[in-house]
Amino acid sequence: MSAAKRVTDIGPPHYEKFLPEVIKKNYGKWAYHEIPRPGVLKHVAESGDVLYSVRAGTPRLLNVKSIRLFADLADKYCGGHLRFTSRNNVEFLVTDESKIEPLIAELKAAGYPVGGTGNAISAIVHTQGWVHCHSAATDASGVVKSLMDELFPHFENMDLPAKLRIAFACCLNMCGAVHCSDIAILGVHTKVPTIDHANLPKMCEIPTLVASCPTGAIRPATVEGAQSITIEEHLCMYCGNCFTVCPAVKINNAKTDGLSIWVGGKVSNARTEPKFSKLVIPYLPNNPPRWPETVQAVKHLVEVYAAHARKYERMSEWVERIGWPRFFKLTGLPFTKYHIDDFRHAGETYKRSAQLKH
Amino acid sequence: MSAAKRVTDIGPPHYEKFLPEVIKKNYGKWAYHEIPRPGVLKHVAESGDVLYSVRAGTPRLLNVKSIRLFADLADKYCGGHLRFTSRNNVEFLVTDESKIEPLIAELKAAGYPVGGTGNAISAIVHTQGWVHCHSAATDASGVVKSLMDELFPHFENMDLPAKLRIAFACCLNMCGAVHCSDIAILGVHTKVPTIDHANLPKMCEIPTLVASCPTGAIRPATVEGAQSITIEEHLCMYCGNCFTVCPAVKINNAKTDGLSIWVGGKVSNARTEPKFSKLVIPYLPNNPPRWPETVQAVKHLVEVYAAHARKYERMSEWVERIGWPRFFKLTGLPFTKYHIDDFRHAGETYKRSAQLKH
Amino acid sequence: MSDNPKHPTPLLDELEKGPWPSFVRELKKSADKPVVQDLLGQLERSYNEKIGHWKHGGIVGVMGYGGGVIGRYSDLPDEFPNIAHFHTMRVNQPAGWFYTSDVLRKICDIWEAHGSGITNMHGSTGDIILLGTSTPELEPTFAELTEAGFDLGGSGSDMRTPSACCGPARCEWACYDTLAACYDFTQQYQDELHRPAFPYKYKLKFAGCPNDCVASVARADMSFIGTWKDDIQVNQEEVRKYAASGKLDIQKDVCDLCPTRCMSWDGKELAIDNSECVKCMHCINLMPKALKPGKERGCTILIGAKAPIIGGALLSSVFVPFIEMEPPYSDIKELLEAIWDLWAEHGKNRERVGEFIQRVGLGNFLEQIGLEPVPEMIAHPRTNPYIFFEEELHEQA
Amino acid sequence: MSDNPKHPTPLLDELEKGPWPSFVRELKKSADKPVVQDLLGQLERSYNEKIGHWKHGGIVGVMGYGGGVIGRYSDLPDEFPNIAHFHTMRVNQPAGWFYTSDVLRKICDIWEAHGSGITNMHGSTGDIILLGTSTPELEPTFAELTEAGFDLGGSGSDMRTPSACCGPARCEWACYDTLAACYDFTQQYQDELHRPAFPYKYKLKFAGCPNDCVASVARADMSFIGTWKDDIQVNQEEVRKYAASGKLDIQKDVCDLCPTRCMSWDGKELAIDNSECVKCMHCINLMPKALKPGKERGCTILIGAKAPIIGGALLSSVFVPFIEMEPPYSDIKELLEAIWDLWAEHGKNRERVGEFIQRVGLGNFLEQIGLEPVPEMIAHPRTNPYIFFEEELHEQA
Ligand code: SRM
Ligand code: SRM
Ligand code: SRM
Ligand code: SRM
Ligand code: SF4
Ligand code: SF4
Ligand code: SF4
Ligand code: SF4
Ligand code: SF4
Ligand code: SF4
Ligand code: SF4
Ligand code: SF4
Repeated sequence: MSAAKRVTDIGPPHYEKFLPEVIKKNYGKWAYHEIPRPGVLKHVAESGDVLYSVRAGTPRLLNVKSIRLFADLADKYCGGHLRFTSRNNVEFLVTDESKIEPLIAELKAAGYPVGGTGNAISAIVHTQGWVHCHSAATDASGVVKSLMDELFPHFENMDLPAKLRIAFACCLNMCGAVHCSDIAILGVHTKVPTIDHANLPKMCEIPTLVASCPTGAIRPATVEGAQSITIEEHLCMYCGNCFTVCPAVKINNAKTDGLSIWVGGKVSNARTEPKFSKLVIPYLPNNPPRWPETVQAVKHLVEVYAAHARKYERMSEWVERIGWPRFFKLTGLPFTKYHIDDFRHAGETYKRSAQLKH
Repeated sequence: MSAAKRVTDIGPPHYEKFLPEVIKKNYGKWAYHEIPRPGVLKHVAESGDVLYSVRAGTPRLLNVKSIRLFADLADKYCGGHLRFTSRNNVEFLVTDESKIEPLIAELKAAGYPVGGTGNAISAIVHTQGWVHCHSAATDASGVVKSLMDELFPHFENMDLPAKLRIAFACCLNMCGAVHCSDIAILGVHTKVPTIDHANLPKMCEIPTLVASCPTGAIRPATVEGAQSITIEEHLCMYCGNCFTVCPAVKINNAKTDGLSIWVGGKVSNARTEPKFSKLVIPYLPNNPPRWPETVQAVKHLVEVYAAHARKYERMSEWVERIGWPRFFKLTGLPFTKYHIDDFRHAGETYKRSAQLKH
Repeated sequence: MSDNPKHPTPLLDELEKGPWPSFVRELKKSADKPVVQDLLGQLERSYNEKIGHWKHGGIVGVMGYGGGVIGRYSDLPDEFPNIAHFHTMRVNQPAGWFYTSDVLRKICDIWEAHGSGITNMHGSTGDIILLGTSTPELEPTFAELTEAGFDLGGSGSDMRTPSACCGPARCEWACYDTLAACYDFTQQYQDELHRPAFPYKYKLKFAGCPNDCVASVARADMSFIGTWKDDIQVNQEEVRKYAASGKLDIQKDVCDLCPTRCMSWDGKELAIDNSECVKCMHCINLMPKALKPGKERGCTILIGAKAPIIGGALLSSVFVPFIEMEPPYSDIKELLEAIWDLWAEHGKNRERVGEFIQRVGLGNFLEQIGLEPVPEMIAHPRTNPYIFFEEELHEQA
Repeated sequence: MSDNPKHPTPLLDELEKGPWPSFVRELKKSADKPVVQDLLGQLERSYNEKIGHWKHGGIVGVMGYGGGVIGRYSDLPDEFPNIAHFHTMRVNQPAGWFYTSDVLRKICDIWEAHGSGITNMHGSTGDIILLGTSTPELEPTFAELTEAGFDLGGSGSDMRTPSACCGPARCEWACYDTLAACYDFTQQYQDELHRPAFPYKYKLKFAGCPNDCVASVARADMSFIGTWKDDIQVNQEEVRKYAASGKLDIQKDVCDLCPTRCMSWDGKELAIDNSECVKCMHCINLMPKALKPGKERGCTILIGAKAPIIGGALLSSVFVPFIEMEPPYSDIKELLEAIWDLWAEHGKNRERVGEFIQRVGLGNFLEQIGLEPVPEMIAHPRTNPYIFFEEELHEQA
């Protein structure tokens, strides 16, 4: 077909097409909500109308066959109306209360559990991993599946002091809110990249490559007569940004790639301001298919938090109340030089007062 | 005399020589203190012994004749025992309560008022200014004298919500705790320094000079054949550090040197952690002998603080409670781009949340 | 293993066990498809070797678009020929991720016909992710998608697919219409979305209130966070009911956790000093039946969030403290375009707007786009004395 | 003006008025002295012209010392010959600034004979400042000072004159003997004090408790701040008296202002959860008769405070969370010397230790001087993922 006839730039369909009657009617006129049971939100409109949202967990990676299954369930129980959430759960928009039970039953039977509402652990926001990305230090879907299997009771029950948001990213690009999560799992490269000098000049722009390094570790150099680069090993902290801009620099390493754990990030403005996650475990081995070290570490963090935090206290709020020294004591995690910031604003993270608990 | 016979490295005399009996006896065994009246501290020992410290203000710049006067008063009223404070007040160490009244009377008569204790304004920590330093953007003693004349009631009466610490420095070297004071007055240069190319090579080390610039504004250059430097005007923020290391670079400027006002610094760990002072007035003219603009600005800040702060709230604690937007509203001070940090860690000072008062 | 004759997957099979839905099971639902068989095979290989097997993505896409497709190639094309190409198509989701069964089936049919039949619902930015197809299939897929009323999302140095929380459609706290705004900005800037012309990516996210359910403050170059100006609406009767219910200790759970402690509770009445309220939502979150945001609603616009590469992660910072969100959002679009112009001209390659602002200085940035500095934009004024004074200062004084 | 025949001082005369003691009057007390007449004259000139008239100080000093004297020269030596030289001598004060009348008179006599008779009591670092003499007078003045038992303080790139709060001599809250420590360190490091051999200045300040009455956290490369480990000593009877006195609202003024809110007051007993107490002193400050620091006392050592030049001002940061302060302070001196060695070897010219630590990284710094990192040293762990992993990490895991 000729470019002229091609339809382009139409943008997404208008959302209104997909809204159920009850929403169109009560749009912007919702009065309040309740959570009658885990995974079910009850929104009541000023008009008195009621909307039940039944939230089910998914692996995010979905086969079209499963999406068709969701479509069929939506037809059967809620006039074909459903949505997905910002954390990749699916929500069925039900008006007839009596349909909730059977819907939940069918979802469970099909392997899609209902939950994730209120003070629970919802789905883990994650990324591509070995399923689709070239930068991945580890797999995403596999780590997330292993974690959620272990944390599952907290998805089905609202038994935590507050929401506990967990996120995963497979490399420092951090596709997702890893840098601001209650608990974050981050894939890390831990070795200086290798350079394919033969192909580098063909494949990459050397100035861009040099500029890509946060620590200025990359220097232009002539290697065996050809234009290429060298990496000052002592300046490299393995961020992989050079690899992102130049395929001839290889960052992936089967032996030394691994995972790190971060806690105390937050996005909402509720009570306390949004915050970044902080490093608590610098390195855990990359151990498929179930990553037991990572799963146990995260589970332990959730348990210590659940046992000590006050009601309504997010992970970050709990840690700030008790202080980092006590956090490391309670969790039994070793504190090392890796935990001490040494990047651009490092000095801002030093403790600059005598206010200490002894 | 020959170097051999010279006495050196004896260090300061041992403090014990100068302690009154009551202190030697109760050293480390003080039970509590009271402030019976402004300028008088009453320390009671576990033994029941009592020590009264009568605190008088001084200009810090003292003629030996005045020091002799203090010595005579000490002999007359407290066995010759006196000390100076970390804010340059003089304290007479009295054991006989009946001596307090007459001592205070004689001090006042001699022009040395008693006060500065408790929730008051004590002496202004300050620096050399035109009396002795080469870097001074303004005079120190004159500004301080003008300020204290105006703030005087707050020295003699403990009528403020908390201690109010004021400091002055005559240039960005900040000799004193200007960077951590409730209110700080800082002399500022505001024009790019001029260069004496003729003498520069003789007088200064060019590498040291280049390295001295925080913003890298200084470049080595050959001027009229001779080795010298140039200053990238747009990179210069007039800190004067180049002048400190090289006399051939002139920073003082009669027309454009001036004063800036800072608030919300703090040193103690009481309640809140120590903090830096923040810029509130970027520039006021250098107006001897009484600097009326500066005096009025500081007086206004003290009054707004005194009127709005809660009991025991230091300036910084008050501002943090109400927030900077309201501070600028209440004081009526204009907020400009000069107030927004643009140095190394500027981004850390941006407001990174939606928690706002509207 | 029998269910994937071509490549045994003993390690992946482990991940079919356990209560959480299994992505392996999702893949195996198409174990009959050669492309999925090879995907499973290569993935098992990665699990064995602890390393990925994807090559750097080349530039592929649909005619006239610079974004929307992520090129991906296997580095083991001989062993896994069916995923030699395995490109992702990013399809712009409907605002708020609302669907009907019919429209979902349409997308499924298209993707089963032209691609792997594997998706992500959704990608972190918000798109529908169609995972894995070959270069020749891109155009036909695109044609059928547009016919079905869908279009591609962003990738590369363009405006990325905006996203929004469900907002007024399904939430009582929405302070503006997040869906309307998200749709309007997406439509208005189709060219910026499809044809990368910026120094780097630019993301917009719309959250209806300070709970920020789309994590906009962490992930958007421009975050639109709903808020209000006037007093929180209080239904004292309902407050008393919460107190009576015993589920809530109004003093401890509500008042004492208020960041500004601007509430007091005498057992009968909840008093709020709204002048001190920072609109954090906590009290409202705890008592949805009793409290509501005020009536003068709008949003706070924040700017510059991003992930760590390269200067370290940033949260968005306040740009416009309060503005009403009324279509056609002309003032906001003017600002947005002023920012894009300035950034496009002076931004470095791969420099996000948040990094750009820090490099040139927020004060200069505001001056350039013609916005007055206000103290709401900062946590506190500068503490260092390194001030770039300008001439006019001496005149003023 | 008649009182200063040589140079009329109409502007300075203005500063003789007003209730606060006048430095001009101090100067005029020696209006008969030519040196002071010229000082007044040049100062009046500065007030007129709004600019200083001192030249850059050259290197002057006493034999064998590299510090203690600040050379100063007038740039108008012809008009003001008596201040052509106008050097400052920094004389090391007795710890805590305690004096007797006799010793003060001795200093006055020496300075009247050999210098301007003008002083600062004291300089910001703590020294007795003898303001203004000529090069030939330096040695004789020094000889008489040492005979009187005094010595010079620091200047230049040396250990600067340490200072201390009055501590146990006159304060019930001193958690260690600030005067003893200040004296001991000063004596031990006379060579470092008098012979500059560091990259830049190094300051020590001793404060007996977290009130930090010598502003050590803001102004000392090494701050010794007294603190305690065990429980605050409470006299409940006295607490009740404070409550009864009506001067204090225990709940509002004391409990509610505690940073960790670890106190509760039921009208009879003040309960403190000491495990949460951060030793801020607030409650003790408000009720000196009722509360006292605990009995297990020592200090927190912080490191690296400085003024802005050149990387921006720094507050000290925690270096040793808690240590007992017992003579001869061997552990601390070992640490101090390890720091000096490392900094002397690797520090850049004019790089304060606080800047040095930030440049090399606190973690590496600790490793070099052989101190274990502990979480008390930081406000929070790193938020950026730019970690320099070392080999041993992979083995451990
Ligand atoms: C459906 C969803 C928005 C959407 O358009 O998709 C949503 C919906 C609601 N959020 Fe949210 N939030 C959603 C993602 C978020 C996020 C973003 C994220 O997790 O990445 C946040 C920020 C999290 C953070 O701070 O790290 C978020 C922070 C909140 C908060 C603040 C919680 C806190 O105390 O910090 C509330 C208030 C509350 O729950 O009391 C809230 C409250 C709500 C309410 C109760 C709003 C309402 O009245 O309807 C909704 C049900 C919450 C629940 O699940 O219990 N929502 N909410 C998202 C569901 C994600 C999921 O599937 O689990
Ligand atoms: C004499 C002196 C120490 C010395 O060895 O010279 C001293 C002595 C006392 N200080 Fe101090 N402080 C002295 C400088 C300081 C400084 C340093 C400074 O100002 O540069 C500070 C830190 C100020 C800051 O944070 O910016 C300081 C912060 C305090 C505090 C904490 C106040 C607060 O709430 O932040 C207290 C507690 C109080 O006053 O309740 C305190 C309390 C005291 C007590 C009550 C201690 C005691 O029990 O004896 C003494 C009388 C205070 C008074 O004047 O009311 N002292 N005090 C200093 C007198 C300076 C002067 O002449 O005014
Ligand atoms: C698909 C997705 C992850 C996912 O599984 O959901 C993704 C995948 C990639 N991201 Fe991302 N990013 C995705 C959301 C994000 C987010 C989250 C968001 O948008 O809310 C972030 C953090 C927020 C931000 O923008 O800073 C994010 C920060 C990055 C970065 C770092 C950007 C930075 O300024 O720090 C890169 C590196 C780059 O751009 O070269 C990156 C680059 C990439 C690339 C293109 C890899 C590369 O080196 O070029 C990945 C392609 C993977 C693949 O083969 O499909 N991705 N990326 C998300 C997009 C799906 C969608 O359109 O809905
Ligand atoms: C005399 C005194 C001010 C006063 O009037 O009290 C003083 C005077 C000078 N200081 Fe200072 N500083 C004095 C205490 C301080 C303090 C406060 C303190 O020590 O507690 C500071 C801030 C704390 C700190 O050390 O950072 C201070 C920070 C500086 C700096 C900036 C150092 C930095 O790292 O940022 C300089 C610049 C330099 O060293 O070249 C400096 C340089 C100077 C010079 C030597 C000027 C110069 O460029 O070389 C001044 C000589 C003036 C003169 O002609 O007498 N002075 N200087 C103080 C010393 C008296 C004493 O020994 O007791
Ligand atoms: S986080 Fe890294 S590896 Fe994972 S999808 Fe994003 S860019 Fe790829
Ligand atoms: S991995 Fe990162 S730090 Fe290392 S060379 Fe590449 S860009 Fe630089
Ligand atoms: S602040 Fe500056 S001008 Fe004042 S004494 Fe110190 S160095 Fe000299
Ligand atoms: S004044 Fe400061 S900023 Fe300007 S050139 Fe000199 S050192 Fe650099
Ligand atoms: S951000 Fe606010 S308005 Fe939007 S869904 Fe969350 S709570 Fe509701
Ligand atoms: S919204 Fe937040 S700040 Fe405002 S009253 Fe409620 S809890 Fe307090
Ligand atoms: S610092 Fe503490 S011990 Fe020293 S004088 Fe001040 S209050 Fe007393
Ligand atoms: S010292 Fe400070 S932290 Fe400790 S109990 Fe008293 S007020 Fe609270």
